[in-house]
Amino acid sequence: MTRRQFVNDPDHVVPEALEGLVLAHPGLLRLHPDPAYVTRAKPAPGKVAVVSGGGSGHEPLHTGFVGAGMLDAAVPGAVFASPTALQVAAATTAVDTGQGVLQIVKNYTGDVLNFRIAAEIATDHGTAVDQILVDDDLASERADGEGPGRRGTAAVVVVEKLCGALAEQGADLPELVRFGRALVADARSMGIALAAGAHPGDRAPAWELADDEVELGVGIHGERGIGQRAFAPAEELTAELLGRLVAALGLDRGDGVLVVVNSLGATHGLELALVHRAVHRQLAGRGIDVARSLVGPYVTSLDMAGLSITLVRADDARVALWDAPVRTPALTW
Amino acid sequence: MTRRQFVNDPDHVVPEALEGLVLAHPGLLRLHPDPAYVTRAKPAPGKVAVVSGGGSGHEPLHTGFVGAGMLDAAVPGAVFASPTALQVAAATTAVDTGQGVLQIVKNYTGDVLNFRIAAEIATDHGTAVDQILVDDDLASERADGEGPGRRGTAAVVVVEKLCGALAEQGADLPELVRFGRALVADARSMGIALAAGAHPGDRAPAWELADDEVELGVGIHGERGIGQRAFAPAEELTAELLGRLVAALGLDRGDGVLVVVNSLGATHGLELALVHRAVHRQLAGRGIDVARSLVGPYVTSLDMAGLSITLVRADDARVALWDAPVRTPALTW
Amino acid sequence: MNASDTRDWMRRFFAAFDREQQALTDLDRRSGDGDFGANLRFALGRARTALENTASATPGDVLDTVATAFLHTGGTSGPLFGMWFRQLAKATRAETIGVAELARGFADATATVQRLGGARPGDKTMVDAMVPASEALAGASGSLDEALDAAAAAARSGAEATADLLAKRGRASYVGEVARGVLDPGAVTVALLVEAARTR
Amino acid sequence: MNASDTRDWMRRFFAAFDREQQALTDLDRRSGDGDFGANLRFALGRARTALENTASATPGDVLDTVATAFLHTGGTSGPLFGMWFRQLAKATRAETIGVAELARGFADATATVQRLGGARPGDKTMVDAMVPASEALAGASGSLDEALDAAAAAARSGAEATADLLAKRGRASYVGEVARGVLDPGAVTVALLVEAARTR
Ligand SMILES: Nc1ncnc2c1ncn2[C@@H]1O[C@H](COP(=O)(O)OP(=O)(O)O)[C@@H](O)[C@H]1O
Ligand SMILES: Nc1ncnc2c1ncn2[C@@H]1O[C@H](COP(=O)(O)OP(=O)(O)O)[C@@H](O)[C@H]1O
Ligand SMILES: [Mg+2]
Ligand SMILES: [Mg+2]
Ligand SMILES: [Mg+2]
Ligand SMILES: [Mg+2]
Repeated sequence: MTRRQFVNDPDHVVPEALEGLVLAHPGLLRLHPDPAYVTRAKPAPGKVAVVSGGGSGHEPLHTGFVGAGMLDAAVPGAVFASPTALQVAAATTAVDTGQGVLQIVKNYTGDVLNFRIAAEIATDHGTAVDQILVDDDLASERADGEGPGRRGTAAVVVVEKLCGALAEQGADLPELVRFGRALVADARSMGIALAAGAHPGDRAPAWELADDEVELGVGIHGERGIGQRAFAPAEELTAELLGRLVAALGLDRGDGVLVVVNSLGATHGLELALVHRAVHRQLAGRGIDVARSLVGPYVTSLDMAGLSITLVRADDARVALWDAPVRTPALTW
Repeated sequence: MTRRQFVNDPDHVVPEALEGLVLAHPGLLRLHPDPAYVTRAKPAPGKVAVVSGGGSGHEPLHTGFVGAGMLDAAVPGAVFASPTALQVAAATTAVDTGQGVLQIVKNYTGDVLNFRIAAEIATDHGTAVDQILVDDDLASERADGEGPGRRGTAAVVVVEKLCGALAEQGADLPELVRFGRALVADARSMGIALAAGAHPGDRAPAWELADDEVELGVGIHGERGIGQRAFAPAEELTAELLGRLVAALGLDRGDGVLVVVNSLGATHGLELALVHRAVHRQLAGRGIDVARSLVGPYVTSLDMAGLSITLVRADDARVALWDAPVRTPALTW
Repeated sequence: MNASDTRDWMRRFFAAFDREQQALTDLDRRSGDGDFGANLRFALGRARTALENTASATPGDVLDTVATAFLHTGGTSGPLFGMWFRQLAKATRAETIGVAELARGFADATATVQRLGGARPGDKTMVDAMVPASEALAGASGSLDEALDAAAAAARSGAEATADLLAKRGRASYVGEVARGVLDPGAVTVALLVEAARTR
Repeated sequence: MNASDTRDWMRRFFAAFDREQQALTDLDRRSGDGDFGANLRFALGRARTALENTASATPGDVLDTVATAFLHTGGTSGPLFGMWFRQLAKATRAETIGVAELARGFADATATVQRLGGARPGDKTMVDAMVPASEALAGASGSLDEALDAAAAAARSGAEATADLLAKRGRASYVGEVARGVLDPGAVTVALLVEAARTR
């Protein structure tokens, strides 16, 4: 079956969507059109600013997380492509109020390169910048440590939430970096797809699956995963992902975790909730406590049918930061 | 291409998802398993209670809107099927704190029947009950007034939000009913689909569309719409829906509206935002002001690719109620 | 008729439904969506279990237990039969009841179904069996047995007559002429129910 | 070399790229994702417009305008060329510059690209043309013209040599042996750039 989307010119999807997003949240967001980035409508002085960004197509990431308690700016690239160095540099210098800027970067070559360059440019302009590299995707980890390493996926939401809260509380840049890097080291994700997504304007999904297969370890840019496995009930697919995540983090009886059950795009809330139940019960069966969880579309891959599960080791400080108030288009409490 | 979902037993989707939802929001929601309904974790005394419900498969509706400032209880039926009269009656009597209960009912035969019966049973138990029937879907309106009339679709979110806020402010049952009925009279929606959804466990969508067609006026239960039209750029499809809505409400230069651009399931945030921009600009072109808007998946139809647009006449009182604080799984500000 | 007689009535009704379930499903398949048998089976299964676990002092207690089981059931027949039984129960809360109580109960119950469902006689629904049964009881002057015989015969002929009707309510109304000649499963079920009330 | 000479250099570079754009795209198609030509065209188009609308007092001003255009560009080549030009601009902020400034500028710029991209000579990237060009300028003893001739020849032979290399960095590294025999488009572009600096 042909895939279609609500699109005008495929080349204008991102700027049109940015305009539409900010029109929906005039009290929260401000759009800077060229170079394009989004900031809070009401800048927060006297704190380290937190900036993230990356390719579009993952909405609500990152623009949906701009607001009090989370990001100060988000920098969207084209669909699945890094924002440019100057976009990131412009956002970085714009939100600096003298306390410096924390950049949260997902581990992809283009993002890493452009954020590094942006940091150098912003530093030249007198802004103190440091970075946290988010690399949580188990699927792209190689035993020999070669290659580009684990990709950055849904754990970035937890990093943005917790670092955002810590920044709001007045932490300085070195403390934020220390906290954020330890957090990333304790975070792992893995995704599974039932059907690939399609680029805006494309009539066909990026790839096809046999009727009895699912794609394991998919990324969020339409790449295929690390292999196929048999389609199976949700309990079994959940167990497949959870087993790997628990092993990778070395979780044990008595440990607590933060959980994200994330829709990759087209997977329905009923399915997500049902998988969340399975995660809860399976972790309980291993004596692992779910301290908090997020269930919904947070880091999507266009209209891919699939989901990812993220586990992050929890401790009291992290739970307190999770619970701290947040007020953004896509996350508010 | 075969459609698949994350499901265990298709018959257990709803109870499993309810459990998973409440596990994700233990501070907000409480699950009553048999008869099944969801209430606030912290009941609100001294106000009229607001209850809604209907078939499942429309998540986050209605369970995602239980919480301070919106619903006191939500009653989920099986997928696309009304909850039973006793489920509704149990929820209704459970949340009554002596001020009475307002039931918000979408206009479908089964829902209307079961909520009416529930209201009679609850009345027998000494609870004062009254109802608002939401019938916003232009597509099912017949010129001769025959048939079951306009169906209830995405305007129900606006009705639940505004009536919830008014109840929170201490309005009594007659005032709520008056307010809600006037609101419904000022609300119209229409949907458009690019691909049908599939029931949990089903391998095929409910119906197929030709590659160059879209389905106009779709409902939220997998029914086909009122006809097909040519696939076209988002601006044009938006204009098709908006033209009808503006005419139906008799909107004119200087009028203000509340807008919902609602994903019917699989439509991506980028697309919704881009359509929201089109709505904003086209209404501005007609001199109509968008007072507030909601853009996201609020009333879905499983994993249908499509969206609906809702317009509701705005006035100062309605905007103030829209802006009033709300704290639910799916809507918080 | 006391509580125990009423239980026997319900047991005969359950047995009759078990025999006819497939036929009823087929009727709903031809005129509706085919779930009538499943809806009834769910309701009656629940009623059976509930009756086994509940003591009841009056016919009304028995009928109210059955009502609750129906009100826990989906479809259109679940809530409408539920309210029919519930209304009948209200009129039969004496230890022993006779024709008068039954007649008033049937009248109230049928009126409730008509009020809630909006169907009139001739619309090809359960009402087409309920109304003649109710009228037969109201007009009965002899013994309970004679009254029930008359009611059963009236319900059955009301149900049979639905074959020739064009549906105006419910799902069967969507298919129009196609369901002409098909009995309405709801009306047939009412006939089974009233027939089951007879003890001879 | 003053600001006006530098503008001329850039104009010749734009013209050379326009001639070779299709060939460069083809090279990226065989070893990468085929967007190299489009990325460069975007950057150079922006640079051209910016130069028309900006006054510049020094060669560094001109080069910085070009740097900004590249830093507005996606892909891997955009930011890396951008930082190359940006670093070169920092060393060329005198009204007139000679071999010494250019040599230091090329050395710093090439070091920046290596630091940011992590590529070493032999990895089949733009670095394979940048390093020999930079070394030729550093070792030059004669006139600016002679130095630029030497640098251009060095860049070109560095670019030609990428054909035999196996890519270790960038997208071409994903395809491995398949890209053996294919010139690296980034390195070829560096050759065009340095060749364009010559005025004779
Ligand atoms: N408006 C109505 N009033 C009375 N009875 C009705 C009405 N609509 C339908 N019915 C009865 O309900 C029966 C169908 O029940 P069921 O299959 O459970 O409902 P559904 O049509 O919702 O699937 C019909 O045979 C008819 O007797
Ligand atoms: N790590 C690197 N260091 C230096 N140059 C690189 C590196 N990776 C790629 N390149 C250069 O970039 C060129 C490809 O540029 P482009 O097509 O814009 O990027 P992409 O590969 O992201 O599509 C290659 O021809 C190569 O010269
Ligand atoms: Mg039926
Ligand atoms: Mg049915
Ligand atoms: Mg390329
Ligand atoms: Mg590329």
